[in-house]
Amino acid sequence: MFESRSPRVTVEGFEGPLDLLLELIEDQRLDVLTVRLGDLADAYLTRVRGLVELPAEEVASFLLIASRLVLIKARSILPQATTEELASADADEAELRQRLLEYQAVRERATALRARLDQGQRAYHREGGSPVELPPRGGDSGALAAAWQKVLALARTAREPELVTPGERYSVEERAIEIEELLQAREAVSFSTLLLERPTLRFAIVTFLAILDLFRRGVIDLDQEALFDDITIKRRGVGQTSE
Amino acid sequence: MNELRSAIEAVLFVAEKPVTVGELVRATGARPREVEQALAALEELRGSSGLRLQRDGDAWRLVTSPESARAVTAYLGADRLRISHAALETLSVIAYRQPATRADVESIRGVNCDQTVETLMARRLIEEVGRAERPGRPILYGTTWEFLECFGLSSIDELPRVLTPEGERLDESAPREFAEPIE
Amino acid sequence: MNELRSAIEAVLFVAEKPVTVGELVRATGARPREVEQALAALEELRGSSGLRLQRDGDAWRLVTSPESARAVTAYLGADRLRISHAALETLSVIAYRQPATRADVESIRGVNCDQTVETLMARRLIEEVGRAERPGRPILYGTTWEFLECFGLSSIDELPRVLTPEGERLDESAPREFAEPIE
Repeated sequence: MFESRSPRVTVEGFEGPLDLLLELIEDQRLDVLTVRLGDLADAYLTRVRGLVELPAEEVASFLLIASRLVLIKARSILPQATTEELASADADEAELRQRLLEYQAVRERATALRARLDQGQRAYHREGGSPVELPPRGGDSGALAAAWQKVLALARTAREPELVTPGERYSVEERAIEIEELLQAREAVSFSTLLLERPTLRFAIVTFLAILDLFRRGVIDLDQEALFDDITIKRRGVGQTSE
Repeated sequence: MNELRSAIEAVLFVAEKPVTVGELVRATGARPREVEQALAALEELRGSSGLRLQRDGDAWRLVTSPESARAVTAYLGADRLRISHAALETLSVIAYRQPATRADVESIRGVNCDQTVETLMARRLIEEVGRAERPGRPILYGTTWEFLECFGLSSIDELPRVLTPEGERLDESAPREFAEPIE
Repeated sequence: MNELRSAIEAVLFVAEKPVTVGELVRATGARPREVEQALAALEELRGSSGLRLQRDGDAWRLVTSPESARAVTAYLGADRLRISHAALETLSVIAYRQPATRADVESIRGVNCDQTVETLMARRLIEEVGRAERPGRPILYGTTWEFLECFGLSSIDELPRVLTPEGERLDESAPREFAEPIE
């Protein structure tokens, strides 16, 4: 009933970024407790890139996990990393691992609950039909009105998603190709330029993921003068030998 | 207690009306003879508990034991409308939108309402008032005079008004397909 | 069966909603301690019948036994509960940590849970149980009687334990009263 109306939040079987990460760990027969999470950054970005369409509401959290993985990895492999940076990468990794452990337990609990449902061993309560023949009395019309209000509120929230028009659809892969083509024409472009005038959150995030992906594949170089400055995206190899 | 006896007891427990041996046969998959034996055993077993098996022709039901009548009456007491939250919600849909079909209730509440409709019928808080003019000609339900009496209303017009958070009248904003809005 | 036990069983049978120990005390005239002992005895006695006692905090009700589910489902013609995996994950966070806020669920699952919470509310598997004492006073959710019923549990204490050692550790480290935000 309600479920048939609700929008699909699952993308190709993934329930979210933690689900995807956990799946990667399980795929590679690694243990959540011991795996080096940064090592999974490449695999994670590859899978995100492969997702045809990221769900609008979830995309920010996919991005968050992706960028944290990249950060953990970057900090741990950069030769100039300071002790502080390494400690910070460790703390990040520990926090993310803790979240994965909690989520793993939740998944197992959900599976255990599913097993109970599948067994069909539910209970039923008695709705009424009281064997004592007493005419009802003492109904509270205020409680009736409150019940009605609640029912309507529920009916309304349950239908709201239908009113939301599905946003534009960009895949990370399409956006990456676009950016790559753009960089054939001009050797560098700023992140803000790529975001256009008034980006939707979704567009901004897909663009950012595409850039991460291009960087990972060695297609582009990234430059940022200072924290929070605009990012400059350059075709790899451009810079020293500018045309 | 054996499995068949338990199953029969459970079915009698949830049933809103007396259950025939035929219905018990269909529900349990046992043979009529086995069902009858189990009923007899259950009747004996139940003799010393708070519940009794009552036979009405071919049909059976569970009722409270006479010895427990005092506690039951004390519990039900003056405030006799012991009604579940689910039943109250179903009643509110029917009261505010009447006449309404089961499908109307389900489309608003989002869950199956057969049980609660039966309860409300058994309590005579709602009744059949006709058939909707559409495929399947589903039953239309409305509230009864017992409903008015129970809630201390002199007419349906006295139902409390309900406001949405936005302040608009809900009974106006919720379109009704088959009946007039309650003014 | 003794008289008090019978009386309690009869009251639970006619009640259309869960009955508190206090209500049972008033209905039977027995002392709270006696009522509790009788409930415990009844719970044990009912273990082998078609009916079970279900408990949520201080309130009790009578339901059918999980073993009889097949016959009851056949009799009622009830639908099986269909629930998405996402909704089940949200439900398990709320069930094991209750009370829990949407933010608790989101911080564990890593995704927005508005839709699944609405679905679970519409199916009456969870309900609002209060507000958290912290900025924004977010709604706290807990599971319902319907939840216990759908999963055939006598009480929240019967929730299945997870299998991994890490999971067990988490189960222990997150006691049920734990209502703090997950940081």
